[in-house]
Amino acid sequence: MRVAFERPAGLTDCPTHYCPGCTHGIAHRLIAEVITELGVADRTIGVAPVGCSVLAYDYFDYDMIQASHGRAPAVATGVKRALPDRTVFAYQGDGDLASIGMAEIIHAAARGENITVIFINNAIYGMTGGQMAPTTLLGQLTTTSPAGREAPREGYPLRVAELLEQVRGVAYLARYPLTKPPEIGRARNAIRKAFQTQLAGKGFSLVELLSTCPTGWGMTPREALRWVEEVMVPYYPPGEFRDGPEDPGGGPSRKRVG
Amino acid sequence: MRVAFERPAGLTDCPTHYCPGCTHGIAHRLIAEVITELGVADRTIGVAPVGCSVLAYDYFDYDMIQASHGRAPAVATGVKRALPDRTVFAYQGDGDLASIGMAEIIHAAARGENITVIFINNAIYGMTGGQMAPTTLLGQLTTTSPAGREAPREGYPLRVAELLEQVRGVAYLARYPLTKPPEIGRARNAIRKAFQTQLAGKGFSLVELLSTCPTGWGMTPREALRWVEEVMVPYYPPGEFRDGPEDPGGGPSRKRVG
Amino acid sequence: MEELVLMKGNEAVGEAAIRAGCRFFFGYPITPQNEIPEYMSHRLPQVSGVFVQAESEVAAINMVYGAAAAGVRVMTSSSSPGISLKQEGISYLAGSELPALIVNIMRGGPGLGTIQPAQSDYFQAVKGGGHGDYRLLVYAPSTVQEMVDLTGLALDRADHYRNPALILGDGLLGQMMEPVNLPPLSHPEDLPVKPWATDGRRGGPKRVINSLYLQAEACEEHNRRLQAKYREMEAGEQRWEAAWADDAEVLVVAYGTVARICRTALEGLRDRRLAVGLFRPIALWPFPGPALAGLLQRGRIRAVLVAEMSAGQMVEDVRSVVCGRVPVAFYGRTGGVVPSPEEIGQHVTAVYEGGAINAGCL
Amino acid sequence: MEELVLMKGNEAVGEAAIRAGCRFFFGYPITPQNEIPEYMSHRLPQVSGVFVQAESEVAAINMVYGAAAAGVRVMTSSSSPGISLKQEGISYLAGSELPALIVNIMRGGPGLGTIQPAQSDYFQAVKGGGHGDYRLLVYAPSTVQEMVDLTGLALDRADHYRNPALILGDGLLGQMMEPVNLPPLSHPEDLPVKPWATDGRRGGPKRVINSLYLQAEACEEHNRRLQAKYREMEAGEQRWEAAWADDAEVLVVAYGTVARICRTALEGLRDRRLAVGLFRPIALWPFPGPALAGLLQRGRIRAVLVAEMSAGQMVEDVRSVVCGRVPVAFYGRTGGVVPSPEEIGQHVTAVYEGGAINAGCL
Amino acid sequence: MEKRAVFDEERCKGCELCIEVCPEGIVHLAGHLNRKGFHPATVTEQERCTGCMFCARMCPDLAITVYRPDKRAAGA
Amino acid sequence: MEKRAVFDEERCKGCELCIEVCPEGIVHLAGHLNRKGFHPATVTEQERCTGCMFCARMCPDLAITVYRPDKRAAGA
Amino acid sequence: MDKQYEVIMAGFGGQGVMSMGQLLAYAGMLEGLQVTWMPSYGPEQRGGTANCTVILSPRTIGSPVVERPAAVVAMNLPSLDKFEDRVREEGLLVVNATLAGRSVRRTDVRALSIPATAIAEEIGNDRVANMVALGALLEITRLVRPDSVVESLTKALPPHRHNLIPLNQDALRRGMELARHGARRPAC
Amino acid sequence: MDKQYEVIMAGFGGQGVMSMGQLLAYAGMLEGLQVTWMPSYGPEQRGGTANCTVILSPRTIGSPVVERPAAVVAMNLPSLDKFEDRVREEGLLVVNATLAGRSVRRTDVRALSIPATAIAEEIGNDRVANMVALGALLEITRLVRPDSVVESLTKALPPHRHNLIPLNQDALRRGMELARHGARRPAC
Ligand SMILES: Cc1ncc(C[n+]2csc(CCOP(=O)(O)OP(=O)(O)O)c2C)c(N)n1
Ligand SMILES: Cc1ncc(C[n+]2csc(CCOP(=O)(O)OP(=O)(O)O)c2C)c(N)n1
Ligand code: SF4
Ligand code: SF4
Ligand code: SF4
Ligand code: SF4
Ligand code: SF4
Ligand code: SF4
Ligand SMILES: [Mg+2]
Ligand SMILES: [Mg+2]
Repeated sequence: MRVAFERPAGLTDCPTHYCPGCTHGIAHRLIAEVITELGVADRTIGVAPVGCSVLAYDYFDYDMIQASHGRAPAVATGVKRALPDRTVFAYQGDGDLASIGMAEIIHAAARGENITVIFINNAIYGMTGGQMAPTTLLGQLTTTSPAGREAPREGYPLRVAELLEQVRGVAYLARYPLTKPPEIGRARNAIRKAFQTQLAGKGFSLVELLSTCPTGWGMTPREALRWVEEVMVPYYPPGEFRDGPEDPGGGPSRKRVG
Repeated sequence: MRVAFERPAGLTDCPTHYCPGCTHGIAHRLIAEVITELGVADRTIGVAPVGCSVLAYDYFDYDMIQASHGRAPAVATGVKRALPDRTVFAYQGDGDLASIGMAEIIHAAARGENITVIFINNAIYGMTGGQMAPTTLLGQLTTTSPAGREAPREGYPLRVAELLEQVRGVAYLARYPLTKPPEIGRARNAIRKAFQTQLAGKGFSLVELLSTCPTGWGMTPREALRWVEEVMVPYYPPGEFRDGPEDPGGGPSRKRVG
Repeated sequence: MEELVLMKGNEAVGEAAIRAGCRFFFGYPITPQNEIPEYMSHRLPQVSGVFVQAESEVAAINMVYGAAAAGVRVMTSSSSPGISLKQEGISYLAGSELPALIVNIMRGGPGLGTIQPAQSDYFQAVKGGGHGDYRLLVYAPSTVQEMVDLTGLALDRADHYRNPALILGDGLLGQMMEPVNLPPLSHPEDLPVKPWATDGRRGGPKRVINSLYLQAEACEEHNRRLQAKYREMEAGEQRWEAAWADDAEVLVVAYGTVARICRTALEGLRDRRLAVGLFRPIALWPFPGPALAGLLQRGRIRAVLVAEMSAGQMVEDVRSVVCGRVPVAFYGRTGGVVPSPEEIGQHVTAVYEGGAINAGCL
Repeated sequence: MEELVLMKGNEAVGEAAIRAGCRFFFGYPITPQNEIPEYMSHRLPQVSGVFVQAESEVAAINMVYGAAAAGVRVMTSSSSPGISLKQEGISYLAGSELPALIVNIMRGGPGLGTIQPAQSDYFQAVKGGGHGDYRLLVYAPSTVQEMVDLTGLALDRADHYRNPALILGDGLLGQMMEPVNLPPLSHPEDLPVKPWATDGRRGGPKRVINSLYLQAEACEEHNRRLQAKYREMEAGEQRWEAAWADDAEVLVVAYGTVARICRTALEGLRDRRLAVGLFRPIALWPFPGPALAGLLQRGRIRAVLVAEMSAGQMVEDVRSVVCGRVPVAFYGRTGGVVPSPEEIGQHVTAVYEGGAINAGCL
Repeated sequence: MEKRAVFDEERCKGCELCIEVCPEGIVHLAGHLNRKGFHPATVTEQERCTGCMFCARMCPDLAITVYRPDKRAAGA
Repeated sequence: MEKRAVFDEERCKGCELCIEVCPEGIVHLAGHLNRKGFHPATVTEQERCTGCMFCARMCPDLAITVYRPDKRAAGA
Repeated sequence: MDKQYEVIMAGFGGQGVMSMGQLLAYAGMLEGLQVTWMPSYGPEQRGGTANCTVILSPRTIGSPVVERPAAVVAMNLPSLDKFEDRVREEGLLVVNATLAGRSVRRTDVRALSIPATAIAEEIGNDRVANMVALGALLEITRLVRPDSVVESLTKALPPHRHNLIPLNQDALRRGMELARHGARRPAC
Repeated sequence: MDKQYEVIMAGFGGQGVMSMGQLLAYAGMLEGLQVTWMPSYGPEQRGGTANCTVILSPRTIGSPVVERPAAVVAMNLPSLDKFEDRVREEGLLVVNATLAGRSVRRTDVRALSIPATAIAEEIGNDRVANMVALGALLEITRLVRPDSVVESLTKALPPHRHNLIPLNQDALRRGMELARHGARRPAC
């Protein structure tokens, strides 16, 4: 018998503090697998956000930096500018990236900063106890939208990939849900392409992963998977939004690739 | 003889501190004319940014609030939530709105905050002495892109209207240059529509005005007008991007209206 | 009489603000104060109030700025890192003389630190973490009831002086439950009008809310007015509490959570007939220096011990009041560790028994 | 010997940082320090350095955080409101023990204030405008030459202690020109290596830059280490200068721009045979209290006058050192007004002639 | 001939935007300086002014007032 | 029969995601609690396991190792 | 009650130790006592252990933090491991035998080991194990009347959950009975 | 030079008062003096008045701020209005007569009124009016040698602008001549 699947190099042995069924763990594994595959573990620097994945610095077996809430793209920029030949990635949640860190992500993208961002969209603030995120869907109950998110009161959910699609400087952009092995495979491919984009020096890359938060959503982990499929996926359509830097002369790209 | 054109009500008599030929002054006039026309001067509250137009609070004859750099949309949100029946507008430059204030403008838009934003895009930081703005064009010389903006070093210019077009919650969105009386007329119409959108309670409205900064650009005012036409307009296409709130069920709007 | 209710400190702050006529809350989640925004998000709509979860602490404080300028009672809350982000906005509020309530439920720092309780933002609160010469009214509750009482007071004094006020609590006070007596609900319509508010000219002359004074002389004049106001606050707003201070030989100075832990410790020592007393500043700014100096002037006190959940912040203000008259010792825990009454007791005893304390002066 | 060049203080800071091996600048424009980023934007590319105009001060300080974590010498600069926005990031730098240089070219506050020079961010700089118990190394140059010298020193000491350092200048120093002697260009390759830096494992064990310590005990342990480091700084990094202090009966204490204005004023008074002297803290933190106390202990000084371009901030630290021994008077201008030597002279004379000063103690 | 486009010399900053847009080409800068140190704009041949208001719509400093014949007066 | 999908009981948090995706439906939660207080997942009929790795790819906690017959060994 | 009494309650997250403490505090308040309830809060959202400290007192309560409580209720093994040593001498240690998996080691405290989870499952829902334990605690300490706990429960639960009250009452009673009749010092 | 000398130079933005001051400071530095140059900076980007203070001294300079300077160069009327009273008694007031529009009122200072702008236009470019004024100042005060100013100019200007040096030299010389021969106390 040979080992067909085991815990990848690139992750420490430390058990995670994530809730049962939280797909943050899947995202971690995919990143580690890709980095191992690309053979860059020894020159990778990861940036952990503030959010449930704050302890990512304990889980990844790379040099790691813990960034302040929302500022991982700025921190990653500092690292990458100092060490342009290293592989730098930031791992961010939707509160981190799309709320407090909106300016930082858009500007890192506009600078075409040659970094990779893995964006965990779980439609909620997990770590702080299930408050509304910018990506919380209409009607969704959270601890700060206790009557369900309603546009006139709490505004509309933001689509990060669609927004970033408008930003020149973005060289790779995709969104996939972490719901089933085939989707997870696509997510893994996207993550690989994102890192390859960086290794080729092409500019900013980001992969948005639709992820569960059973605790914040008040669901079992299995219910949570179905909620991603049935409620999140229709509003946050998966696919590749950009592959390769935009034609430098052109206007904003309009085509959806995948 | 009757007066065919005179200084509108809504502006104080105070001479502005703007440089000769700076089109900030035109934008001020258009706002004042529209507010007079709509008869809401007595219930209007304006929010001035940090930028060359910081002293707008002296020039407009409305209740005025001076906001911290980039936060005018947040300040306007506070005012509007406290006084939903008043007319609230924010006046912002491109450094203010698109650089430090990027998170605030996107989130005010996403909340569908029922306010009107007048956005002066002059592709530079005027007030602080001509530094690079997020909207500075490739090749443009500024005091912090002394070799001309180059994408690999300073990133790409951001298109704010195109970005906001992706945000549900935006009910009116247009861009016009302040280069000639006919364009100025179109800008004026857009400003009126934006305020009407607010008065009708439809949500967030923003008009982007392409404006000159002869001082920052190192040009005469007349050269500056031509530069807007020849260099800015091609990259920042004028038109109406949205008129009326998006179909609440739909995806991001793709059609360009004007 | 009102019914007693059992509430978390965080929730009590929210309810107290509403009872005091505050109908506007702008905030951003952060532990250990999440119960405040969560409570407000369901409670404010019930009283036709407005809750907005801002995109960040920076946005939140600027929404507060807008609402305050519009003339309404308004508040925000956060915890240490989030309060740091608000510093520019707080300086603007002070500079523009806008009343507002800011609540800091402190956690251990620096940086991301920990979510456990601390008192290490004292300097930031009382010396001005933002830029420029300004002061906040800073209140330090030590029970959930006091969180209620001081929240009402802070909103009131903020309006009175047109100045931001800050409640400086900590994670323990925010999370713990105690019975509280809530004041009746006040209605915003019944509050005094604010003729300076930018709520639309309505036929009158325009008003401006602003902190910019381009000419240095004008800016200095504005600063003089602010300083005069701060002197007025110093004269009228000092608050403190003392226990067993009359015959105390060793005086313990502490605020907030630590003060109540000290109280338990001192109770034990008094039972053992040690002449120890407690001085608890309730307003941290204006600091009740004169009251403390008054106790010292009676001449019985031979040493002071300051206890904080910090590496030593309020102790600087205490030293400056004590002014070399007697030695001032310090006992602090940091990083979220809450001292127990026993350990405080031991330190007080050591000081009482003449344990080595630095002389007061360099 | 190096050639003398005539430079603005702002440019001198930039050039000095480059000479000291700093090749990374992340900043955001704000008056009166725009010459720093402008200078860096053209100068850094010449030495293969990196200049990034960040989208905000918040982003800038976090880029600094990243570059510092990566192990390079790095700096940012701003002025008062922008420095307020950096407070969270500064607390993180301190918490994660990252060396970096922050330059604050102060302007008048609070709020948007004015673009004219001031010294009203002293509290923020030395007491910690951010959250948590942390300290910055704070240097206050008073000439353009000193801006050069202290910039090099600050970068060096920052690396030595793994702690952020701050240059506290003001708009006048930033804008004025004086001849300076520049040190030779150092090369980053020649600087000591930083084994703790997160620059890629390269076969070794992974390293982590972090300020989070979830367990209170771990967080306290971390704070203890930080405090031990701060004690070490206090022992080794105090810097000051005194003039005519030996026989002074009235000692003027001032820093930065105001100190040089005081020097001119005192020159005039010395000509008139008044026994007045000057004490100028060069490091504001650690504050050179022992040196000041030493002067006081000689017994000739009968009063101290602190002069600042603020409503009174450093004076608190001076009072705490003087500790009631002699009266401490204060003279301040605010909002961008720079005092003239004549007015300082008048105030010193008044104190000298026994004009009413408050007693030292409450 | 009555004046149609009236320029307020002291408000003018000599930016020439009115000159740029006047379809009649009748606006010029005066030789003298105003109190602010600018050469103010002025109309040289008022009779050629059509009252089209282009200059006024373009002037960032609201230095220009434009008059048109009163219809009633004209009809009288 | 050799084990194919091996579950590490102490890493498991009983989330059931492996159960959700196992095409053979052979994964179940055990009746007992592990040290963390969860009912750990386990394979009831190892012989039905195809080694498809779905469970492992889905497990957020990397509690599962999957083995497949070694081709060389199989060929021998 | 003539002097202050402190209880630390600990268990897995989800075992209801926090609400058990709140009910006790609420009941104390209803009986006119001074009370404090203090949670310890940690980074984990789920799993891990949770604990709270409840103080009841006839006088103003100073410190809500207690080094050596008069009683500890340990609902699982990690809690027993963590808090066993903290109980004051002569104090009380209530242990959920179903999940503790070992017996009490200290001999200078009064130990009460009850199969709270098993009983709760027996009466229909393992979520009321907390009430079983609380019943046992009250039976021995008489801190507050069971009625007051039920009244607190009525106030704490939203009306549509009032159907759960009888189950909780039952659990409380079972706990009291166990304490009255059960092995106060288990043999092992 | 045996004691400190202070000059305030003021005019419209664009009249080159800042660079005039910098040249003077630079020249002083080249001659081994201590120097400071201090601008006053305001909110306006263009227009408005600008001024700077230059101090030259054989010793360390304390305050760069001067209440009562030894000399003032006023390039326009607002500057004359603003600074006339500030010149020290017995000090020097150099006025650009072309734009001042009035004569000096003080009688306790040495006043020198020269048509700097007119002269500058005459020699080809009104932008060198500052050099005319500087020439006049130097002729009277002998603060630094004109050569040092020219050397400073060479260092300050980028090489592709060195063609402007003769014009500036010319202006400087004209200013010196005016000061030497011109009406030092104008009649009106
Ligand atoms: C400046 C600051 N503001 C707020 C917080 C509190 N906080 C911690 S995590 C978090 C949100 C996390 O949500 P998200 O980014 O969606 O990550 P998730 O936990 O859902 O993975 C917040 C608001 C903080 N630590 N710092
Ligand atoms: C927090 C903060 N950062 C920076 C500044 C300095 N500042 C003032 S205006 C400005 C930029 C203005 O540019 P823009 O918004 O484009 O307006 P413009 O002057 O071009 O009209 C900056 C960076 C400030 N006042 N406050
Ligand atoms: S709270 Fe949500 S996001 Fe956080 S670990 Fe738990 S399930 Fe995952
Ligand atoms: S600097 Fe530019 S934007 Fe500012 S007033 Fe002058 S021309 Fe206008
Ligand atoms: S009104 Fe028309 S024609 Fe007359 S001056 Fe103005 S632009 Fe020229
Ligand atoms: S547009 Fe206005 S300011 Fe400009 S030159 Fe004409 S009148 Fe003067
Ligand atoms: S390897 Fe496939 S068949 Fe085997 S247990 Fe896992 S999912 Fe089921
Ligand atoms: S997916 Fe992993 S953690 Fe979840 S039940 Fe299966 S083995 Fe356990
Ligand atoms: Mg999230
Ligand atoms: Mg601009």
